[in-house]
Amino acid sequence: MTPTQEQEIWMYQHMVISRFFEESIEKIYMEGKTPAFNMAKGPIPGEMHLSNGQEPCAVGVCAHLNKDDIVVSTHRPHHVAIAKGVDLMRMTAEIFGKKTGLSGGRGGHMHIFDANVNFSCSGIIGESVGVAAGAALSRKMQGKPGVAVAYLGEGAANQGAFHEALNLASVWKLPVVFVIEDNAWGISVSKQASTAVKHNSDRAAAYSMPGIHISDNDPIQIFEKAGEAINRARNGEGPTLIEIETSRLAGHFMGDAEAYRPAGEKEHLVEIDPIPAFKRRLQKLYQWTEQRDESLRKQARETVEAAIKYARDSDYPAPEEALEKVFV
Amino acid sequence: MTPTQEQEIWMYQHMVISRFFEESIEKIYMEGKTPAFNMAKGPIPGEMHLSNGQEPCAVGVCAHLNKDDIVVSTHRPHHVAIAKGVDLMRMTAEIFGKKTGLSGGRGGHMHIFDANVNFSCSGIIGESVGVAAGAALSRKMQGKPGVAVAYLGEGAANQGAFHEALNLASVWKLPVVFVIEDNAWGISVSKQASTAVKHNSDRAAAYSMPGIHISDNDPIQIFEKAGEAINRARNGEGPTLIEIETSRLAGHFMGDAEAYRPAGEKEHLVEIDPIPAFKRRLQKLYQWTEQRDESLRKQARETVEAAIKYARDSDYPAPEEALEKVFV
Amino acid sequence: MTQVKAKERKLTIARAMAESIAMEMREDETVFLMGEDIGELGGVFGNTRGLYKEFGPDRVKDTPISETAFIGAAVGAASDGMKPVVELMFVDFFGVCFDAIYNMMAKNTYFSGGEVNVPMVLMTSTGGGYSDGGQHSQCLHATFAHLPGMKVVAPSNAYDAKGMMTAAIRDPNPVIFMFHKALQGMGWLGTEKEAIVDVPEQTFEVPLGVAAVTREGTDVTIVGITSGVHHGLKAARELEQEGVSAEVLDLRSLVPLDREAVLKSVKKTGRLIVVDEDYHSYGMTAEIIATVAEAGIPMKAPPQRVAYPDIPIPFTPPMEQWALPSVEKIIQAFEKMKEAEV
Amino acid sequence: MTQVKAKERKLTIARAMAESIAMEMREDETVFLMGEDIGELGGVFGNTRGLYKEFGPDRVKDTPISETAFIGAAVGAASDGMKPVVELMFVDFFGVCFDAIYNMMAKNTYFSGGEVNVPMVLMTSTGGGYSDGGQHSQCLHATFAHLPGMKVVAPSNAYDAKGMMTAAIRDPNPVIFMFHKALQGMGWLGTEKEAIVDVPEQTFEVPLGVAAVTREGTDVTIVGITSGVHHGLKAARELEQEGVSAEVLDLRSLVPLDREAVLKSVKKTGRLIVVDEDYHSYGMTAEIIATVAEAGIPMKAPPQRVAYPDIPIPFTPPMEQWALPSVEKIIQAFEKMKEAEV
Ligand SMILES: Cc1ncc(C[n+]2csc(CCOP(=O)(O)OP(=O)(O)O)c2C)c(N)n1
Ligand SMILES: Cc1ncc(C[n+]2csc(CCOP(=O)(O)OP(=O)(O)O)c2C)c(N)n1
Ligand SMILES: [Mg+2]
Ligand SMILES: [Mg+2]
Repeated sequence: MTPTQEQEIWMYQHMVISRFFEESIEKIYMEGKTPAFNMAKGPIPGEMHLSNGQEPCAVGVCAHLNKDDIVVSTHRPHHVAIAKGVDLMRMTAEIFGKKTGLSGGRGGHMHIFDANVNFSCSGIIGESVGVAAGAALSRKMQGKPGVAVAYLGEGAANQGAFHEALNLASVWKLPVVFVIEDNAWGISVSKQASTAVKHNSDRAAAYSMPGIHISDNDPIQIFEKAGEAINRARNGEGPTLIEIETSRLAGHFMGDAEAYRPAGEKEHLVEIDPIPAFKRRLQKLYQWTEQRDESLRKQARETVEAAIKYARDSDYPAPEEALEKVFV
Repeated sequence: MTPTQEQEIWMYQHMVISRFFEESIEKIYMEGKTPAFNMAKGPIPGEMHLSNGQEPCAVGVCAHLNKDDIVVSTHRPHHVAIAKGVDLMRMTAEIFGKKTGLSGGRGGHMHIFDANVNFSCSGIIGESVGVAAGAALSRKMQGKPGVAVAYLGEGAANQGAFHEALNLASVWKLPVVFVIEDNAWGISVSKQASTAVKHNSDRAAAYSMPGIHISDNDPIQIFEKAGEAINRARNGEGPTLIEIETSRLAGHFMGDAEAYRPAGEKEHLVEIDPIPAFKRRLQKLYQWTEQRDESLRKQARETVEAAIKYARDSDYPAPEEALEKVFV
Repeated sequence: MTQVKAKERKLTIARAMAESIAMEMREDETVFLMGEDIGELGGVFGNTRGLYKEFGPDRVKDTPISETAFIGAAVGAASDGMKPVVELMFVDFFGVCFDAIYNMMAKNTYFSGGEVNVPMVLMTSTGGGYSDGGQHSQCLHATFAHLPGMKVVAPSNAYDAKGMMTAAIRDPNPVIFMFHKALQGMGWLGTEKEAIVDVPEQTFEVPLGVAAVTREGTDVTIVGITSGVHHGLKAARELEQEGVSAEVLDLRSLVPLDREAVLKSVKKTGRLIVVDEDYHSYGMTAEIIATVAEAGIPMKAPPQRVAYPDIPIPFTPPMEQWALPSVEKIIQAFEKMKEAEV
Repeated sequence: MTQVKAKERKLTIARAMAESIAMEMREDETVFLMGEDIGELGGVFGNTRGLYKEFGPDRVKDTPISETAFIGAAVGAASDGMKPVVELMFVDFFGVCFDAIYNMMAKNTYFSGGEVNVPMVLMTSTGGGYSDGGQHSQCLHATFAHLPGMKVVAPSNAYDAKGMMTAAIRDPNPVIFMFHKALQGMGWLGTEKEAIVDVPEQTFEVPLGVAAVTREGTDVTIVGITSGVHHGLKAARELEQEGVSAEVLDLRSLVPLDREAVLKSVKKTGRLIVVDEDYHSYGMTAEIIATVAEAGIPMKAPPQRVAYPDIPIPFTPPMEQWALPSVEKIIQAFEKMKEAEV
């Protein structure tokens, strides 16, 4: 299963949008937080987990999904949300805590819900897997089309929820795909120091499901393997576990000094940044000119800037609205 | 690693004691509970999980352990407690809720603690594994001898705690052995209906530890495999997962109508009852005469009866003692 | 009332719950069940009996012993148009799966600004008194009621059980439905006979969040939930012998809490006893007493609580029975109030 | 006091905690640490900084993201002669591992009749105010304090933090040690300056279960814990401007709860405001008010609570700041009481 040129450009485009988005958020996040870094300050307060480097995991999988399919992501959700087609205006407004945000500012960056495209995420490690299994069960029971994809980090694969949900999904043969974004770190703790197995994909055998290991942070490989897994799910052949070795280019969250990184790691990751690499691929295969590239980037920048302008221009909700939407 | 004659007889003896014990408890449990079964009534109120049929799992493992080693068992703990050398008088008194019980009646049958022989158990599925890993860590840190053994049911192997503790034990290379008593049922739900893998021992690969499957409810095989695992732990070579296919001869708990069992299953299990089988082995190998057998059984019966008499004769604690021992 | 004798049909809470679930399942294809031993076995506490036979394994799903997974899955299914009714066999087991309950089930509606609803019911057994030990006998009312985003209800009789279960399934919000084992009508757990009452065959709802005046009175208000209501009613009858008129209020719901009903009764009686089988401190009894104190209602005597002491629940009957709320303790509490007035 | 100026050494709570742990680790080989990112990183909230360097990876153990496993392991190690100090990074994460905490850590002493002790400390961060959203900003005081078998303490300043941590590590019982992020002295979380106080270099204990009168007064008692104490102190200073003398009580410990200290103060003042950043209903504020109501202390006005509303914690600053307890809300509560007296 290889992507068409159109799909490749779609993937590139969404990686670029995502990267622009994160770079913009990164800058705006620091507004008001200098000289003394204080999380509570500025237009984007609170924790901020950027996804720079992990874009291939988002686009390679979501290229196969449509609006009806379900995606449940993590505390590091922006790239996946963008690839899944979440309303970028309302998502940005949510991150800014504005009234026009997806939840009117109640959720924030770790709680992005867009019911229109069946996207959600959550802040506690390992929460995605059970929810995705349940959504897959719902589709199976209702006989409605759609598969579910759960994203999780490699750190989350040591959380009990992972074990329980994968077993359940396999026993009930649910149309769900579990995608581990292995960025080698859970905050400051390395995968090696925390995980008894080299590849979490090997754990799939414990649930009698296929386990796919992707050692390259390469959208094409991800596209191929994820496509097969999603097809299996669509055909009623049950769940798959995929682990992708990806890169966390930023700190765990904004403000992370990253002293725990071995010397040279960061530089190496920048060298193998998947976005320039994918651009080179397009250039090689599809006469991807600098002009086309600039035009795609310009569009991407405009998309992001429009979303940020929307967020900035929107009003804050009234404080008392905090009391609404606890129950419906 | 094969058992000596002495060890074989020790195993047989403790299986017999355990079986007598359960049979006695079974009878006494029903006192006061007829004609209308009411759990609150009689000298032994509350839930009662008997271990008939699972004795080989207890003796085959515990034959390798001494007082210093740690065992953490489950809601179905009697056979293991007996094999580990728990004070039978005080354990029985505990089950009767007497002042002379191990905790003075506070714990009951699912909460047997005997600090003298490092035995404990608990009523929530999957609790044993973390505690055993921690005790193993303690020994490793203190440089004190002793390994830890966690028992759990095959149903518990689908609980998140299992996954987390096995990963932790492997990453930290702890001297601990995880023993799954696979009696094919979690209350009324079969292993097959609940477990994505045929043998839980295959899940050991997910933690890079050896996984041993024992398909016979045979003390000798268990002795051999457990001995190797315990030696590995004693030698600092890390944890092992063992799964034993055993038999639950009784209901899940007393009062279980067992309508969910397929026809003929119970009869088959009685046919392959490990205790008569082991007696035949002794007869074949060690001139085990009816006379020796009768004398061992008599002793066993006396041991159990003495414990029951002790429990019956003991006083109940004063109600207000309920307020003590919350803190020390 | 004097004409044809209305057909009486007494049900246990277990049967009333099962009946309500069955009726909703017949009407609404999106209603389904998950839990441990709820299939062929019909639930350890009988409240799913018959459902497997009628609806089959696709809609009545036995689960692995994986509470985090299947409650998490219920959240996912509920957010996708289904209405799961899930069972946590004993409330005491919440510790292995509370994240799925309190951080997702309860909060996703809010986090999504009301755009994603989580219409599910989590039913779970509570209570002790039959020597099941400290991990199988708790009530944990306040543990659930303290945390925002979930309704928390608990019936004291079969009529309410049916009507509240129906209301819970139809509610677009997540509902914790607690049933007390001793009221369940399962002989082997002992049976509070007064929980077995006449239940209409047709479907009906008892609104969630409305307390019931189970017995009217003027001298003292006894507030309780589940087992506490029955202790209260029995105490009220004893007090009547002594010429004391006790009003008994069945909260039925901890969230939403019907504070008005409490205040109204206490305004009338000027005396308050709160009964709860959950732990004493930081619990329901304190919430009720604080509600009355904040309202500044003039009291004839300081309010009293009869709750479970702050100890793990002991196994042995002498200790456990002594620690439980009881009619005697309620009478004593009343006497203490009278003394305080002297 | 006029002689040589005593050497002042102001510490943050983070540093005071780390110092206490280090001193205990030096004295007692059985003390060790487990948690996420407590090693080289020194803890997300700084309270383990320096320990990895001094004691190395064998005694300062970074764990996988497996709270059930490592807290369960702490129970096993504590029962076997060790004294684990473990960190649950945010108290909000308790839902994935509460069984190990409340059903084993807290109850094993009782279940064993006191023969197996579980001398461990579980330290965990609480509190919001910096827009970390509804799964990273809670206090959950009552969630822990409601359940028997564990001590629950929470300092409001660095002196108490050091002394209480030392007492907690030495305590033969399990202790939950809650530290509020905004008091931690980490600049990036904002910093309550008054939590940074002089702390002796030598080792000392602050006994667990004893409240502190942080400020004496005669007109109203303000009861709080952690952030609530600081709101109370600031409100007291404002009230002083208006000629009102407020007494501020720092509970410091929820279990054991120093009810006597509360009663003593309220007997004197006849007015009570309870401040808590934990949720309003079924919480600490109700427990304190009920304690006073039960005691029948004559009050000049109904007691008031200033607590977090019963809503998931919203992310956006306008909503979150509005929902938090504050000096203004305390002043308003006082004014409401004065009106009620008129
Ligand atoms: C149950 C739980 N434990 C701990 C945390 C704190 N935490 C947030 S992100 C994180 C690291 C997660 O690592 P991983 O799953 O690899 O995802 P990544 O951050 O690398 O994307 C941790 C420990 C949490 N949110 N939930
Ligand atoms: C977390 C949890 N969930 C459910 C239960 C109820 N329960 C008690 S025993 C049991 C079955 C356990 O099966 P298994 O682990 O195979 O042990 P067995 O009873 O067969 O010895 C269940 C579901 C429990 N005690 N704890
Ligand atoms: Mg990671
Ligand atoms: Mg079993």
